[in-house]
Amino acid sequence: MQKFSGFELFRRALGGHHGWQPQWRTPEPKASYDVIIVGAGGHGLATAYYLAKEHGIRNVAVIERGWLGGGNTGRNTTIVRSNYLFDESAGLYEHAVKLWEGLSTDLNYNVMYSARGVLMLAHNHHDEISFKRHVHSNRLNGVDNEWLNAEQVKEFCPPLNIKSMRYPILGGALQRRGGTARHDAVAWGFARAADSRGVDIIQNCEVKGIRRGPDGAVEGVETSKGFIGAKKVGVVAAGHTSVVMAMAGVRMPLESYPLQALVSEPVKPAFPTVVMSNTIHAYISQSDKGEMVIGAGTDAYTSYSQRGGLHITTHTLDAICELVPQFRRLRMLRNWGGIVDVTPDRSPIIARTPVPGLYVNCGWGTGGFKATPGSGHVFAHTIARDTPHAINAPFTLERFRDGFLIDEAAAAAVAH
Amino acid sequence: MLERSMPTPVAANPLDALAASSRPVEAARLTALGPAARLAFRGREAAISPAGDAFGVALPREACRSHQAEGRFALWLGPDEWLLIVPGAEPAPIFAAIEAATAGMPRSLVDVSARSVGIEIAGAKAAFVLNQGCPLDLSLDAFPVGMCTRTVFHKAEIVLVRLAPDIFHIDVWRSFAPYVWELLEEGRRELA
Amino acid sequence: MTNRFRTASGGRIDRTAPVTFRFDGTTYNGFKGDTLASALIANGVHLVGRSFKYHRPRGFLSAGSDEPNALVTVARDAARTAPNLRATQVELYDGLTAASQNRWPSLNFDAGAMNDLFSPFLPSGFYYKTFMWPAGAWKRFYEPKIRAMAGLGVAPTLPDPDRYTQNYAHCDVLVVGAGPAGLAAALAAAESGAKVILSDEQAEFGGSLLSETSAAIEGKPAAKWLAETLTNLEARDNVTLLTRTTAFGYFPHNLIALAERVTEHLAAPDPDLPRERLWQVRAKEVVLATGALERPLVFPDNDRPGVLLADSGRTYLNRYGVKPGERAVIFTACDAGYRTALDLATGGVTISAIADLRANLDGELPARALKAGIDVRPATVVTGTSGRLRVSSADLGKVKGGDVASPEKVACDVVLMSGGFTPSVHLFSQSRGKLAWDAASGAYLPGTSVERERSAGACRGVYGLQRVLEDGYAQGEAAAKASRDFASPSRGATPAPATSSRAFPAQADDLGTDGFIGATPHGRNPAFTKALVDWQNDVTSKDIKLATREGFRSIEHVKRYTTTGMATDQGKTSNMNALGIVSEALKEEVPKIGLTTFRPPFTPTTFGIFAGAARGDLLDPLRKTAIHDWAAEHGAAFEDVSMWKRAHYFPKAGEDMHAAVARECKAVRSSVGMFDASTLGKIEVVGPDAAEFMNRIYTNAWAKLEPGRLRYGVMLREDGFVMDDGVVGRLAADRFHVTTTTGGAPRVLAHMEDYLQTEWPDLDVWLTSTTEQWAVIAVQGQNARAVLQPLIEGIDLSKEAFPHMSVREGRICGVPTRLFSVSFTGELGFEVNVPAEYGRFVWEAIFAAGEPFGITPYGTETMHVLRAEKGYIIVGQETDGTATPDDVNLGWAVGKAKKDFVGKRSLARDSMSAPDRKQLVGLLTKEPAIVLEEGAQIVADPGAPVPVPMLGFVTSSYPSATLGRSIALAVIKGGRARIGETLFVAMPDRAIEVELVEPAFYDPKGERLNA
Amino acid sequence: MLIIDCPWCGKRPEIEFRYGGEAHIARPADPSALTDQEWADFLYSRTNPKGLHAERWRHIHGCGRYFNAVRDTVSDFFVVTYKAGEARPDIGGDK
Repeated sequence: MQKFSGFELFRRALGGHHGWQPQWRTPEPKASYDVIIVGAGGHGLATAYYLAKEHGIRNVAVIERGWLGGGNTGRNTTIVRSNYLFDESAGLYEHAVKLWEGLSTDLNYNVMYSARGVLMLAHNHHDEISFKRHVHSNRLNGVDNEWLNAEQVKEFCPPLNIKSMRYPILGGALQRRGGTARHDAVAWGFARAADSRGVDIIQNCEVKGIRRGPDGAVEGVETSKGFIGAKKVGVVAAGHTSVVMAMAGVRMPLESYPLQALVSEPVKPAFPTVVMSNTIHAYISQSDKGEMVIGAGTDAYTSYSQRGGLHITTHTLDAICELVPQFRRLRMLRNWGGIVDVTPDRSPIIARTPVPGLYVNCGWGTGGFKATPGSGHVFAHTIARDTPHAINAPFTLERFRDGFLIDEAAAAAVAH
Repeated sequence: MLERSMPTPVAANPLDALAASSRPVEAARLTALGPAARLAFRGREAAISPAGDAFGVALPREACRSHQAEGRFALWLGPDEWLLIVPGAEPAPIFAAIEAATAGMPRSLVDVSARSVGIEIAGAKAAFVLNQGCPLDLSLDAFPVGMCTRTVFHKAEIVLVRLAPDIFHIDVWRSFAPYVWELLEEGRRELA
Repeated sequence: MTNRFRTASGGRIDRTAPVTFRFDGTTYNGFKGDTLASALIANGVHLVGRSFKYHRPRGFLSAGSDEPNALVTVARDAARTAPNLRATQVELYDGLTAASQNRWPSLNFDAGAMNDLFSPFLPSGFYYKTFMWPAGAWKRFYEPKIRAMAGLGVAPTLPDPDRYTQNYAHCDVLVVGAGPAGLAAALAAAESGAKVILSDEQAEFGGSLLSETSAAIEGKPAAKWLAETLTNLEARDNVTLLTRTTAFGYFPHNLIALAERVTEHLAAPDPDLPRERLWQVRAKEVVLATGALERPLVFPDNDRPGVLLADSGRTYLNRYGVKPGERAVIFTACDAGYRTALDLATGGVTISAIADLRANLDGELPARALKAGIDVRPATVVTGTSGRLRVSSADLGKVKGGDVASPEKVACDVVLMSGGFTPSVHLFSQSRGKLAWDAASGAYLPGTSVERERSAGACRGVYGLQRVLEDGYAQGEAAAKASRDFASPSRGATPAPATSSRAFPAQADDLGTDGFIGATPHGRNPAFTKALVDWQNDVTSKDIKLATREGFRSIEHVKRYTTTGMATDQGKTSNMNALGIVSEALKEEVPKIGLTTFRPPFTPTTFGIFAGAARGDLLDPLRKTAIHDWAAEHGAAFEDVSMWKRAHYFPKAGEDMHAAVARECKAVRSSVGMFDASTLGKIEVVGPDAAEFMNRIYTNAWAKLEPGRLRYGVMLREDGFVMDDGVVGRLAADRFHVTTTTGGAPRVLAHMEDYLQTEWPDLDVWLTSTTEQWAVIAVQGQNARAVLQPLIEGIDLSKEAFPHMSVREGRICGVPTRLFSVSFTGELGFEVNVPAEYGRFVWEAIFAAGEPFGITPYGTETMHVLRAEKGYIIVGQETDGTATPDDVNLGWAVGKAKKDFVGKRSLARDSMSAPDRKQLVGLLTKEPAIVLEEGAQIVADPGAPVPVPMLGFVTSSYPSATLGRSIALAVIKGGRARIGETLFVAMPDRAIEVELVEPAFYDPKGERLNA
Repeated sequence: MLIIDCPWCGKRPEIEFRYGGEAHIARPADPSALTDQEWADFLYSRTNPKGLHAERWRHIHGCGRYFNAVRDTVSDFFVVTYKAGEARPDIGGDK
């Protein structure tokens, strides 16, 4: 792999930058692979990378219907945090944050992980109890998260309007190690690193079917480029997981919803951190380029259309303008939608399936980006060893049958 | 004895203060309406016409239409749901009459007189102002006189009735009324 | 300063209305009708900005919404400041104050221009390749630097005082764009009686006609035809005309979003007017008449101030009466360049030369140029330009085969370029219509439709004034007809070819469809040239070629890697050229490269119009009870509970919450207090099958509950977890008065309706929300009966006649009431339900009647403390959506004998009765003064290494004035079996010793209830 | 904002409605007779098709009725809406 560094950049500049090689190949599929990953998003590419890097499995193909990183990886608001309530979730997301912290160096690709802090706002007594419960539980789990009172919130994020609003801010939970990363760089960095370890990334190749042998085990996948054999298949298709899994006859506890996001025109630095308010549905941070990156809630209905309703955007922006009234004169530059796959407990599934040789990594809902390296890391382990890593062991399909849900949202449920 | 020692009950309207300080806008006149008897009637087929007879106004069977007679209004809100409104009346006797007339029949009658308050918006620009928060097509062909329906105004649910080409009646739950009123004021500000 | 470049006459500006304005501190003059851009050019100002990355000096590229360079900040005052506005769209008004952006210390001398020298080291994507060492330096050093360099204008720092509004509108035919095609379409639809809305982003209707001086329509000069057509449309009441209104988004089912700028062009706006308005138009049919955008040519130094689009130069001259310069070089790949040259020559501008990329010039316009004696050079390119802050010369070189002969320097102060026109298909693409590549005109055109729309004129590749007018009229007629057959917003069919029933004889220059995409040849060493593709983002042809070398083959990848097309103009001027360069680099046909998706908004759109009136207290409905104002008048502090404001506590002078709550609690325990419980949800369940329905929805059994009695009910979700609870009264065999939690009310009603309508439609029972019908006044304490007795008519309050957990109907203070004998405090208590309109009246009467007993109003905090002393749970505080009834000691409320109820099956799963489930217990701190923190975690061994095993957490915790110590409730793994044990609450600084006890701290036998 | 054709009130904007998830998943008559897996399938398994989807909507800010609809989840256009209790029209797509 051609090294990336300031020195190399300087050296190649003298050659008019003609010396740069492709960051990944454009191979034709082989007849068969040890492992096929369906879906070249961040999670899928990370899975392939760790299969090659940590499990010595290099005869791997990542198959992508469109272009790599073109799904939710390239459409999300890039928030990274790990201050989850339950031990299971905290373990999973903290595992990811630890990988984020060294990822640029590990991949030799600047993914611009920026630990600018993630601040979750409390607007009522219920939020306050819920966040304090998170803070205490996170501390005991070794996850950084601290409670700020209203004044400290204002001090940490001066642009916020904490008092003269409909739902005054009582305080907030701050994870200083949380932040953002450059979404495209994550996909490209994993792709480049996986490719350099022999992984074939096959773009513009749609999976049409999953072939199973007489014993029911996976034999490979039918694609728009023909049949490709594989001993093991890992499905990492986000919003399309139900569709792909149906090809193997597996019915999933998933629903796919449109999720919209938008950015403002770029402005000079005006917002220092990541702010989330679940109570009024507002998520905002400022990108390195200067755009305000804003996330909305999902639309109400399942859809694969990758677009949603204007009323969702208006609701998001009335909340943003209430939190930061001086941004009312900023202008929306781009508004787009993705497809998020949601499980009944809003926690992911990273597991084996009833079909031998078939594995699935899905159900990340609106929060998958933050887990990208951790998700790929434990999913690679699950595929390589045919048994889950301790970290993803609780995130099975069976938990829904047995009632061992990991329901962060319900735990934060607003009531009374 | 008890009556003498007791002040007479005073009914309050959540819009009293707002209406008092409202500025006149001819193109969209706002009025906070007084108390009314309101009954929610639900029931199966058998109970529908007896209920109408007892109320004195046949319950409309056509979707989203209202009937009125001698100041009594029957609003179709759903296939088995009507809102009966009699401005300025006491609910008890009306309730008793309908209950008696439909005794033993599969139906539900509930007094909701105090649940909501009425607002009238009238004038050439009434529909324009309503359309700042109501997503329905309020042109006369799409929303004719006599049409009624539950719908939304900004983030509040309302019952909207067109009494005349430029007169609308809004029935809105009590605690939402100030919100609706203030947004109507906001909406007609540019017409002042 | 004088308007040196203003023509003596002509243009659509109002020369009788001079206007003064300021730009970067200098005062200039212009006229009403000018844009900031035209007025600056009139004053000879071309340098208006610095580029994003290299801070290269920049002038105007265009005259419209496609402008990538001329971004300015316009400030009416400190709060009314808007960055990144296009000078080409900013209408001039007297006193307008604008400033350039992204430069320091000044526009003429910008330190950031250093970047230009280092540009060889800053190719596209350079930041992905470096700044990785040393670890941590990215966040601490590199990123802050990059952020400071990035960004365009400065965000406002004060809340925007202006108002924004929104309108829903419906029409038969929405016509987007009021150029010739749009005007003709609107005319056709209007004449056929359709309800029409016509919108255009500009201050004036007319589009390209506004720049016409020689064209004629139906025998009249274009301007006259335009004026007459507008008068005609204005006279019709089935037509709504919206100028300054940008159709920025095409949403599902023909919902088109328009942004109208209402006051932005006014010197002193009326405060009653909104600054901008969002129109949400639901159209049966849409006609897109959005025209075409002129394409720049990609040649070295094509970004020097003074280099602009040919047709824009013509617009400045013909529409604004401004000469873009005095000596012009034209670089063109189509006849548009000639049309501009001829008009400029007429306007007194010297045309030094026309360089035409094309070898053979057989068109009529080139012929006229030659006839006019203009130096026309076929097969010639511009290979570079000179001049520091303004172009001073252009190098013209002949193209021979593949390479370019050594160029000749031609002096000029303006270079006008034209690469042809790109149909503006943004909205069509937003509607999810499929674009089709048209090799003949080298453009993407509307192909298969999805929504009910059709395109007209240049935006679908139809050129030539007469053809455009007739196409517009035809599409307008077809749209009107289709709107008459409108059934539903179903998927639209791709419109069949339509022919106009009316002819529009017109005379105008015909430009044909020649053009060029990609980078023009220049024969120079690429290392030392910059040929801009995306002006604003500083993306050059080199950058795009580098991306393809690095394996970025999909256009989406190229776009994201180089950022071409991602600036605030969203690639209006750059996308096609980028495609051309990629296709050449990869030796692939353009259609094979793909096309990036067009996303809303069409042009940047103010956040404020999305929020509209939803600000401050109008963000969400702010719900107040009938008693709210009384509480406010008596000094209550309030808390937000869902949309309600609830009285939290009633501090007296000098009291903090702690003191107030202690006093309120004492009053209830020792005498009597009153509490506003009006926000509790209420549902009336009525009908012959009411009891059966209650049986299926609640865990409890209801059949045996007698009329006149109350019962505490628990409701589960189908997954077996506690959803809500509340007291239910049976008023008659077929009538239940159900109460729910405050926040749960809408959820519970929807949950009940769902089962009733879709699972059990056979049940004769109906649900009516009565939350707002009743004001609820809780009167609690040993003197409650004494306080109420004198006010009540028709109800015997004696405990024999009216035992605990009963309901009676009667009157209080002459008002009908449903009186509950119920307690959430553990004291003798009543809840007085009265029609909400009498809520305050009755409250005040009870308050007066209670005075002899020192009756004390209390708020939600005291209510919480009192119920906690009794161990009563609050759903949402002791439960969190993962609790079963048994977890919170409500097993007794589950009707074991019942065959089924919602949630029963889920409770049967092993996991729901696992011994280590978290169970409700009481906690007493060893140190009575310590009040635990709600949410704090409970552990067995605080010394254990991280991750420390957690057993549960504190759900409620208060100082109890009654007990003279702190109390707490908690849920703890296997808690019930651990009662009597000592555990620890782990705090950051210490571990607090706690004893697990039964969750009932006060009057555990409940004797006080029946006092 | 979609336009939804309420079988009772006609075409109305989406914000008057509440989405109700996949349609025709009837609550078992005797839940106690089901295995845990069967019960979990009822509670959680969804078709989630890319294409025609039979789903429930409630005109909550209108007539209040639940009804069913078949919608193409790729284009978000409705094929048909029908009253609760009526069988799903046979127009292909996932069942």
